[in-house]
Amino acid sequence: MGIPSAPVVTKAFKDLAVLNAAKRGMPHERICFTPHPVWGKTPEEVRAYVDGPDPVTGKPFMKEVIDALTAPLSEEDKKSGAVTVSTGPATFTDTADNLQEFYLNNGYTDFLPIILPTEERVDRMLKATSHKPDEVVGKMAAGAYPPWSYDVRQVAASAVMAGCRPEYFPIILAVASSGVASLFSSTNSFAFAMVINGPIRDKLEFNYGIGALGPFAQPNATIGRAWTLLSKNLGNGGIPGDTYLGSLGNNLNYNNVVIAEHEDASPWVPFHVQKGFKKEENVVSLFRGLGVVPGQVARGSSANENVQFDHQMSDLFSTFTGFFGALIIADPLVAARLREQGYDTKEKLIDWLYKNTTQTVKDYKSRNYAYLFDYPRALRGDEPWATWYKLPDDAVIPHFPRASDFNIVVAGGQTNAYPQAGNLSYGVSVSIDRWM
Amino acid sequence: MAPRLDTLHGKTVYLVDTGFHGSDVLLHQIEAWFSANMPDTTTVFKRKAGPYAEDDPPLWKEIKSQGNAVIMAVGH
Amino acid sequence: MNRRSLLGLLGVSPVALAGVPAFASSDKRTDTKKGAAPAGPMLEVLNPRGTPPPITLIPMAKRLDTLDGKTIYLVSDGFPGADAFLNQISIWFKKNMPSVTTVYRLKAGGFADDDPKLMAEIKDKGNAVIMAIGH
Amino acid sequence: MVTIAFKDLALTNAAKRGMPHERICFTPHPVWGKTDEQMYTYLEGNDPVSGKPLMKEVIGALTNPLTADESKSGTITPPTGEPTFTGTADNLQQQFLDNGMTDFMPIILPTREKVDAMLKGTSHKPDEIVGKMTPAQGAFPAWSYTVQQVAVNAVMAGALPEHFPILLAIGSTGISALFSSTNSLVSAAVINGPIRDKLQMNYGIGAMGPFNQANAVIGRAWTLMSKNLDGGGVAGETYMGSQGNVINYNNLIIPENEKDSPWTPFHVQKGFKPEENVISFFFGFDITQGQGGKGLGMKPIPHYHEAMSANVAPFASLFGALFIVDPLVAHGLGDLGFKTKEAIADWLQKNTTVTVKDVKTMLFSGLPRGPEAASLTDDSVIPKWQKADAFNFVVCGGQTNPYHQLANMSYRLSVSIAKWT
Repeated sequence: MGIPSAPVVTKAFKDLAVLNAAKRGMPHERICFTPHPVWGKTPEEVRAYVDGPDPVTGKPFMKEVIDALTAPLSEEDKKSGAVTVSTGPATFTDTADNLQEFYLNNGYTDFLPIILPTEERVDRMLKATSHKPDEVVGKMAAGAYPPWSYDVRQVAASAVMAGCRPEYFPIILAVASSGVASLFSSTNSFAFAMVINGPIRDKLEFNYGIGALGPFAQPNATIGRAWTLLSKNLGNGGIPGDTYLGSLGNNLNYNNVVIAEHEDASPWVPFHVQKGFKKEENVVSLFRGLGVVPGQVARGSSANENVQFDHQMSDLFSTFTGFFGALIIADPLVAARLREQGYDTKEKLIDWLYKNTTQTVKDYKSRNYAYLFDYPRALRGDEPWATWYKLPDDAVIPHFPRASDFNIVVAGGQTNAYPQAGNLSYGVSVSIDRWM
Repeated sequence: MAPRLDTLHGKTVYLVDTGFHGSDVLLHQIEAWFSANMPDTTTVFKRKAGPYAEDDPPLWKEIKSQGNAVIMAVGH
Repeated sequence: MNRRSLLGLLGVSPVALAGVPAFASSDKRTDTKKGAAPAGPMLEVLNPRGTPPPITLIPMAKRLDTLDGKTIYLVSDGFPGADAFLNQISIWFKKNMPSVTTVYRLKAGGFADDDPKLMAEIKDKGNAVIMAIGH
Repeated sequence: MVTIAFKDLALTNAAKRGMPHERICFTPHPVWGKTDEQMYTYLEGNDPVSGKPLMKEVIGALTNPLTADESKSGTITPPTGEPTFTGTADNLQQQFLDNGMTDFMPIILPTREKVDAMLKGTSHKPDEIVGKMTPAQGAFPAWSYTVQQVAVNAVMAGALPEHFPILLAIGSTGISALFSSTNSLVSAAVINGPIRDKLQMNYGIGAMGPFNQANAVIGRAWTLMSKNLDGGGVAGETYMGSQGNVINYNNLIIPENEKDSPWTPFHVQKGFKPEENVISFFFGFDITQGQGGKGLGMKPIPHYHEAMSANVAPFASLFGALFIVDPLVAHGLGDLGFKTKEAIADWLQKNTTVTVKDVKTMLFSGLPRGPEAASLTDDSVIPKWQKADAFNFVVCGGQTNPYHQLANMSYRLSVSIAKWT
């Protein structure tokens, strides 16, 4: 900006702030720290932070702030130019047991056993794509950090480590090409999902039947896991306190939510076709949000012939944040029942859900994410938030800002008419065929 | 890094809230500290518009033309 | 244990269990040796399976000569839909075999628990049972 | 009579229970949600397995004379396969995967040497029986297993010998992490005591994610044990969850952040001493994050208690509510006057209410029994859970944000880990 600036950061983010300033080219940025947290503290408590010491330097906080803005710059502070970041040697040599331990201790894994990425195994993976080993696949960033780039061979190493068979490799490349990391640096513990469509589901023997989301099939398990490994190794994500800050963490980050759509048993258009692809194309679609919950618990699920899955879902969404969307994962039995009720397209159901899932402005404003994410957009004049923030407390508004926040996929083994739903937003769909 | 000021006396310091919970409370207390301890420093509190990781060009322009320094509060 | 080997042992043809196509069963994989694994030192590793209890064969109860004039208990295990379904069966009997008496009962206890009182009643008053499972 | 969706289950289960020739008649699936007319059409149609008229099959099942096979009695010992397997590392990885002995991810191959090293993690003899497990109580016969059989699974999951006593403690309870139901249920284990630090477990930033070896391998070993030690986790046979659950890969492993908690540790609430090492088990529907719900955006102090109460609205009262709260939330609740876990549990029990009418549309929620039930009308407002002990609290997290997560799960039991060292 050209104007002296003093970032004030709470102590919990010390490592992040210092490392991030360095990675962004200001290794000597003058950051002032207060105790953590300031959220939930009274003005008096916060005043004591201001009058007290900086918990990092131990010096008076306000003296640090004034020095940051007025103390003269050193030669180091004025430096410009490029610095190369090293990621270590190209290969490691040791016994299998020692290498397992080495990879784990260096943070290359999810702390579970891997297949060691020997040259031979990586080469076999590389044979499953027509793309050259040194072709750049994409760029990935761990949250606010500058992104790292990676080539086909580097993606192959993570795919081997996750336990993928070579024929899965085009899917991993497609995911990597999106640049979406499955480990996002936020104090929220975000979850990620991928939906797989097209004939590749059967060719690779994905499980979209009984236990579709669970540990019951190799492609579902290892492709989901590979996403997390490449987010760690290629995007430099997943380092707690540095590139990962989720306070509580999320179990879904191990294998991610991998959903192969049960296209044959669905009464509706497959997800990728909704997004403009042809039915015979192979596509992976990525989602991000808070997590996945079961739908059979909510209101509308009574044990009679009048099961109202539309009402049940709407009720389930009452605890969702409208900042992320709603991804409905319907068992084919649920989809068939909804079809019988008259929802002959996904769009019809989405339209009903959008119109009938509502909240009062008062409830809306009491939500954490409304203040955090929506209010700044309202300030900028973005709709519908600008209008919502002008309405009286008792006005009734949609729970989700747009009908496009709803998405529906069909998966499950038809042992029971249960849906699940993710508080997850659609991000992007990527062609898998392009990476064959 | 941008050149530093010799002093904050008589200067205008913008206090920029990035929108995380509690940032506003903290910055208002810093304002209170200035009025108690350095009353000749002018403070201007601003809530940055747009999502936290995005720039707010109108605000940056205003600060550049009317301010001398910035204290930005992130974290919660 | 592989269910095919168990059933083979018990004299049930695995063909009877040919899976619904949607089930991704590991039994399906036929290309295990594809991309032949590289030669390497041979390892001996241990079987991780626990110890299943022995199976005692239960001879099935003697069948009836006919259902005419008999009392059939229709037993629901409590899953949603079972009661309505059994009601349709009693209607079927009334229409098609009116000499059959049907008695509807909901089994007490969890779905996997026995209901000794009901079993005693059936033994005493009934001739056959139709039990509905699933939903 | 069984709906077609349960065909594999019904046939294999009848065989395992000693009636390999049981005469099972099948209807189309499902019957739930179908009208009377639709169901009658099932009866007039064919059995979808045999292709013959369904009611003819039913009558035949009850009246056709028994064959010699059907009248057989005696005992059969089911085979468990070879005690060891030999091959190259890559072939063995594939063989274990193909035989359904893994979670479809790479394992550490359980060589004699590695299993022996694991066995050094306990004073118990390799052939000592640890417990019995079944994929669903009553539905499947329980299998038993020895210390050594648990050790093989521990090696496969990537566990170290120092993790082994916790895995034996899990094994001793007989609790499967892959409970068979058409619901896709999940399991959690809360770990308390000094062992958390001794094993360098993560109860800070990212505690429930893939950031720590002990957290990861203990959770994963539980799932491998649940597949191998009781024949569980075979989709369509011993696992019937229609949609499955990602959490079943590694389960929820929650070491309590005792040092940053203002409250009594969970195991002490259950009668153990602070210095004892204890693992406590939970079971239920799922876990979700609390920051989307109402109340947290209130200023200046977030209304944590109101958010928690609002967030459990879609929960089933069949299971309880397990709150995993960041230490910042525990302190924040303290500032709001909730000085103990019991105090917040009590408030939540009284203030989390639901109408009778709503309960009647919730498949997994129930109305209170007893004399007061008679006076209830559809408009009556009742507590969602009748007892405060439906609410459980564990403090965990890295204090980067005052967030809580919440699980529709019930407490089952706590066991000492020390017994298995």
